[in-house]
Amino acid sequence: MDFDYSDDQKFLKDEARKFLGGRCPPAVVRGVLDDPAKSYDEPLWKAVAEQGWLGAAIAEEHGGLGLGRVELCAIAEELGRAVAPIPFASTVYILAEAVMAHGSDAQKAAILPAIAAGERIGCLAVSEGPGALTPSALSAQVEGGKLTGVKIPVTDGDVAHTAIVLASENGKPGLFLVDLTGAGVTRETLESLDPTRGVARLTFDGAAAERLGPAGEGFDLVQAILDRAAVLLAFEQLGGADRCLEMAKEYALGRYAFGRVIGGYQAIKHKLVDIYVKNEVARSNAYYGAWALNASTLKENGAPELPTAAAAARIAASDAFWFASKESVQVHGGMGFTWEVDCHLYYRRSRQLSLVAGSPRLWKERLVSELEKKNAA
Amino acid sequence: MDFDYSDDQKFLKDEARKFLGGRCPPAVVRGVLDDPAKSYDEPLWKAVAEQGWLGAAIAEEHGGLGLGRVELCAIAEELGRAVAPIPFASTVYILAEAVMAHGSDAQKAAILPAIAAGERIGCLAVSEGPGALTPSALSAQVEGGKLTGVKIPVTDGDVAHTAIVLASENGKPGLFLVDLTGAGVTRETLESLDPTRGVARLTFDGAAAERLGPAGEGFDLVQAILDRAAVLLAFEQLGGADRCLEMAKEYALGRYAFGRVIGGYQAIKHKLVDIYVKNEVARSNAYYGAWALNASTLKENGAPELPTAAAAARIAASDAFWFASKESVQVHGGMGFTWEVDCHLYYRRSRQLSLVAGSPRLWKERLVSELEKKNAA
Amino acid sequence: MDFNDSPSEAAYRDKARAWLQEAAAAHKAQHGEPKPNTPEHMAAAKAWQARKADAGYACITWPAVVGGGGGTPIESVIFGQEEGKAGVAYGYFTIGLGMCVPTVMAFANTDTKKRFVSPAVKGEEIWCQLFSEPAGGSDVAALRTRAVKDGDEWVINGQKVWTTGAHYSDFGILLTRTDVDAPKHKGLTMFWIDMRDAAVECRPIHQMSGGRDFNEVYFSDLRVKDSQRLGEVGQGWQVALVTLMNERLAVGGSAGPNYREVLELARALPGEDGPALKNDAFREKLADWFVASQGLKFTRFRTMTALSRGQTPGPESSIGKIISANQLQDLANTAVEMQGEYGILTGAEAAAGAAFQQSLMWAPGLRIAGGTDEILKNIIAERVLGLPGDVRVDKDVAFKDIPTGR
Amino acid sequence: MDFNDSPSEAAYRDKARAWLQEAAAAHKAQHGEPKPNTPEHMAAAKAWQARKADAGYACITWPAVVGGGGGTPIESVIFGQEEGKAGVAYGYFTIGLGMCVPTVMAFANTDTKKRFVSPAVKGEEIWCQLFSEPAGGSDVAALRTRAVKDGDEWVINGQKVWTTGAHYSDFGILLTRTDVDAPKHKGLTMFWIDMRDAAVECRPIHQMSGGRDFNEVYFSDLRVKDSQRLGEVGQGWQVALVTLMNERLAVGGSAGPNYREVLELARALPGEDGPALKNDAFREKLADWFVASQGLKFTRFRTMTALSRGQTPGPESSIGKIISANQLQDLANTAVEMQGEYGILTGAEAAAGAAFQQSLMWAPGLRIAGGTDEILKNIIAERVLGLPGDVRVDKDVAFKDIPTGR
Repeated sequence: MDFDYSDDQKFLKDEARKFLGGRCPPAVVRGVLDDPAKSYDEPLWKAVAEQGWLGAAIAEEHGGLGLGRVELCAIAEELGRAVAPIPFASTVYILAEAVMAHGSDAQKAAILPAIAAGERIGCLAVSEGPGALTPSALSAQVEGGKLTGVKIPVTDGDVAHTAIVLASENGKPGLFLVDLTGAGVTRETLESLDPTRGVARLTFDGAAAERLGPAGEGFDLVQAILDRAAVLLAFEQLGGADRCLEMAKEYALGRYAFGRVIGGYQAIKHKLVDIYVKNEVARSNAYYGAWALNASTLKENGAPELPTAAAAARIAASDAFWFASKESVQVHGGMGFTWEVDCHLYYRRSRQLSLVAGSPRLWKERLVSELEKKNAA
Repeated sequence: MDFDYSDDQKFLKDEARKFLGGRCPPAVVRGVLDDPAKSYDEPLWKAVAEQGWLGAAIAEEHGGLGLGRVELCAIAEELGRAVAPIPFASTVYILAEAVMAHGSDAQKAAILPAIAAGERIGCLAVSEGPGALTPSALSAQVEGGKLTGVKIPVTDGDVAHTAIVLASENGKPGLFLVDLTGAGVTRETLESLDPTRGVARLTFDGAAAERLGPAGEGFDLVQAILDRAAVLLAFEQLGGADRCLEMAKEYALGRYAFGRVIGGYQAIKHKLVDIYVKNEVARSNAYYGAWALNASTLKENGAPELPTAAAAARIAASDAFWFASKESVQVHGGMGFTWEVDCHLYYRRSRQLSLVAGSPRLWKERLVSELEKKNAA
Repeated sequence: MDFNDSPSEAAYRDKARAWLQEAAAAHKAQHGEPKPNTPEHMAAAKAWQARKADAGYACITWPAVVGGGGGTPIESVIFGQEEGKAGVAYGYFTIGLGMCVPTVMAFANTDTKKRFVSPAVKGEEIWCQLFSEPAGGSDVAALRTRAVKDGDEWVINGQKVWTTGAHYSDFGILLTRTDVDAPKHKGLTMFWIDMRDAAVECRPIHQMSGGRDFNEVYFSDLRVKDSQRLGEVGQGWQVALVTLMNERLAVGGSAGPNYREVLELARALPGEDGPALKNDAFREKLADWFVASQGLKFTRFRTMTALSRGQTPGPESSIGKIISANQLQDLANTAVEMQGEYGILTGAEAAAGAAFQQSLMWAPGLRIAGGTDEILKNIIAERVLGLPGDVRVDKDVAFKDIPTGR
Repeated sequence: MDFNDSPSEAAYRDKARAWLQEAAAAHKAQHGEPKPNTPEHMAAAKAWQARKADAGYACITWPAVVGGGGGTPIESVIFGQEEGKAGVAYGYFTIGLGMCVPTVMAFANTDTKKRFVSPAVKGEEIWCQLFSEPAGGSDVAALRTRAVKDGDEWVINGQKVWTTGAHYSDFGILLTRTDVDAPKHKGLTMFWIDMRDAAVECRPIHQMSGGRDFNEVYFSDLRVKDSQRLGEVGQGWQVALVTLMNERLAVGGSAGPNYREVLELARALPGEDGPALKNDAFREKLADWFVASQGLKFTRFRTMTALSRGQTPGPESSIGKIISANQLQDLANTAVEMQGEYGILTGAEAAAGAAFQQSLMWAPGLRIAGGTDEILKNIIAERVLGLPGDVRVDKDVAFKDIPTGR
């Protein structure tokens, strides 16, 4: 039993922090935020590819580094801390992981090396409108290998090369890989709460679609994909929450009111402790999730702990990042409400990360369903 | 428009406070708390009857004072503040109000004067076990005017003379008045979270039962009875919550830590403000409830505002009293956790008052159902 | 306790409603519905205010002699309710008429009052309040804007921040430091100033919400006459407290969508099993929001009753912003999360016209503006509950000697 | 990160489990299941502790030479998990072995250590910790129990409060004031004392929960030898800090029903529409409780890992009680309210053996004992986050001159 990063993993994480400190300071994030034409920072994306991060968890035979998922979690934590404006989650946590878990050998060979090389951006196209998407409401259709329908919103859909699309075929939901650079695809960039990440409407009109995973199991496959992504996203959220606490603490130690630093007032002290407590709960759940995720990639039938561990990691991390980002604004007072101070980058990203792979409410329901089963057994 | 007690009502309330200050100090409450054989304080009950409070809202023709419901709310607020250990709620808010609203002339003539004279204690017997009681689960039965079944728990059931019992007759739920001093009734006093109020198991075996209100509408009648009681209970809760705030404030101003009164530390100051804020929200909702209750007694078909107003008053007051009673213990520190300090009298009573007429969760559901209807209309 | 109108209140309400119906129709016919933050919007607002003043519906509780309505606080509440239903309301005058002009009325000489009160009531001139500074924040009295006496004039230099509406205001009340050797609260003096003076520069602040509703205001050798002084030299803090007390009394409406709007959203939104409105967890939240909103509304009404009875209302109304700002943030976030991934959208496609997303970005400011949650709790603790103030290291110390970390 | 046992850990677990199975069976055969707070229960506890010590499972991380197990922190966690499953556990030794004896080991002379450590490990002698006083509370160092030097002895008078297990303890560590002219933290001295001395009187405290788990302890001319001193005269606060640091490391289990128990209650309880477990609002709470409980469990594990790696664990573990005490109160209250009117019952009829009602009455104490929520937040803010302490008016002031309101 060992409940922390190993020394090697810590080294990797420290290096990642240094790297992002140089390549992804707030100015880079703001470069994407302030420019409506930009959905991500291309130089950073290339640099990250060169670091090998895109293929960190991809097997060496597919051009990756062949590291474990815990190493990928360490990278995710640092990306979250830096609010990195790149389609890393869509590409690595979702497309690469989905293909590794559910793709055919041919799909693996076609997609994974391209991801590792930084030449393939991915996205997940499930949503068709506000609220829950139920099997009966699913309107995207595949017939004869051709996809028709509208997906909105699709995170990173405006810059991705390959989409995983949930659509029905023969009246049953399935997952499909679609080349977004091919014919029959129209994309439109949309405005969002977090302009440092791209969001699009994808309209398919006879686009070529190739099935990913078994037929008819689309919703289960989406859940399996999100289970994995949830753990990695939790580390991004944790990294962001930690940075919010740091920023708030630094400000509270430098700002004077009534002749004392505001960090000396219990209202501020205890607020920072509340953030700290949530962050530690998130960290511990995330670590367990990382272990379960990694274990699931090492076993034939995955790890039975993953659904519960992923849900707990995601719930704790979503809660922590939301709380940290909003209370960090509060500690910064009026300054925190300005565009020029970085608090809102985290506030926006916390919303993006909570919304992108199922809201906390859905994960709570999933978690309790699992507990119900487990306890009944 | 006028959103406060009138001067006359304030005078009545001040007098009630003075009276209870003399007749119902904590020692009287503890007299019931510490004596397993006592379910209420009889001298206090008699004194309250002599004050005319039991018949405050009962018409003069039935031996009451014929005051309005707002006056009764003022008395309720003071009773709550004093944690009065008497079956006032069961008798006045429930039995008297129910008979006034739903009783026949004969029932009114038989019951109301006895209540006003302090000779009749009431109770409401609905629950048959833990959790919700649904029509299909209702097991108490009336056949040929004879009641059979078990009701547990019944607040004040161990000392009451008359019970309002929910039971089915001809397969449909109805309400019945039962003389608990008659044949076919067994009662057993039970242990409870708040020993300053009596709780019993009532076993009926062919007890004489007389219908109250129309046949087949038992569940609706219970709700109508609880709508009225909820407003009056909200004032008891408000009075208790206010007293908790006072006690906590007094303690915080007298207790020193690190050379300063603890009331000077923001952690304590802001906690007391949190109590204050909840109490004010509860007060404002209670006032609206008092008006709606009073209006409902003046109109033929009641006031349409009552269900929403009663629910809001009860939710706000339950929340305020729970919060005030538990945080008052916290402000008192170790002393607050002792038997000898009065905090736990309020902590216990806050639980009793939240549980006795439908938990806050049920009232929230009721409130939202009303809002749903109102907005749809 | 009577939540119904008395006969005379009912009559007032009928009259107001009838007037509003006609006036709003005439107003809309003339001005249409211009976009906020445009000159046309401002023109419409001024016209509406003038129309109200003519009919005695502007500043209802003020005496008729200064242009007010000569009415009661309850009448003011009634008119506010009806005006809300009529769908015509503008926010430009709230600070001036709620805070600045009352301060002018309390401290200015007769000529100044004559000059300013009536035009303000009629909406001809707009006022702003210049207190907050970068170094001040929650600690308003730590301000550094200097006013130095020069003959019969004062020369003012410094910077204010978070000034609502500075860019469209004609006049402002300005709190300055006139003595740096006195303890912090004792070296302040208040003036009224002309916002159009060339020595006054407004720069809008870019907020995290994207908008620019507030300003930085810079003073570079702004010269004002000593007759523009409000209150005595060194008494500025006492004058400011009157302004801030009026701020508490300025009854504010809700600042965004409330339970009603989110109920409608949930009714329309698909959940996993029927509409999202069916979810019990959401329903409990909805109940809590309703109860808190009603609680605040009736608490404001209680304040009005106290005023009507000639009593000084307590600062109960300070509980308003603590609750409403936090509730707005929670409600908006719940509404956005309820939409799932779609909740991220803020453009033309956004559900409910992106009202919840906008509130989500605005609520953090609401929790800070006009006193942070923490400062308001201190105020309630000390002024309502009578708890001791924080240990102060900045009392009885010359302002220039107070630690600032710089 | 590996939440599975390593091969050697698995072997340790197997061995421990095998031993526990046999030992627990033998223990139960001999002692039955006596009622808590009876002499039989105490005898059983002591026998179990002796059995563990014999097998090297008492004080697993302590060296074998003092009677410990000579094992690793992770082994200690493993044994704790397995002991929990075996259903044999007693709380009498936690404070002595977790806090008092480590203090003795750190500060006593060799003879004293030899005399006390081994009997404590074997469960032959029980220790209690005598720090809190009525006037102290959160401010432990404000204690007034006086120790006055008299030749080679000290004479002690005063009163302690909230002493867990004083009535069944054999020895205690006692923090006293030996100098009232020194500033508060500098006039303290620590001793070990014999709790059976006639000059020591224990009076149980009647708690709001009805139980009597704590004591007031009075000292009337209690004479102790100077050799019973732990640490230097005037250094008592430093000694106490070591005790309190060990308190943080004493890994505590949960203090009442948790998500599992309330899930089972809700499964069995009728709601308005199927079992109460179907209610979404309850389900969200359940998820939150699970996540927090797991978070705390794994946070304790992270502390163990730090210890295993030879690092000093941070005070992350202080987050434990803040979360768990508040959660217990909320969980118990939810479980009680879920039962409706029936939730009021606490006797033989009560659902789930009244476990939730008992927790509801116990939780307020848990939020206070061993440091209130507020004090723990101060500690985390200052020691973990490095934020400044409160402004202190009691530093560098002679103890007798500090304001106390008396």
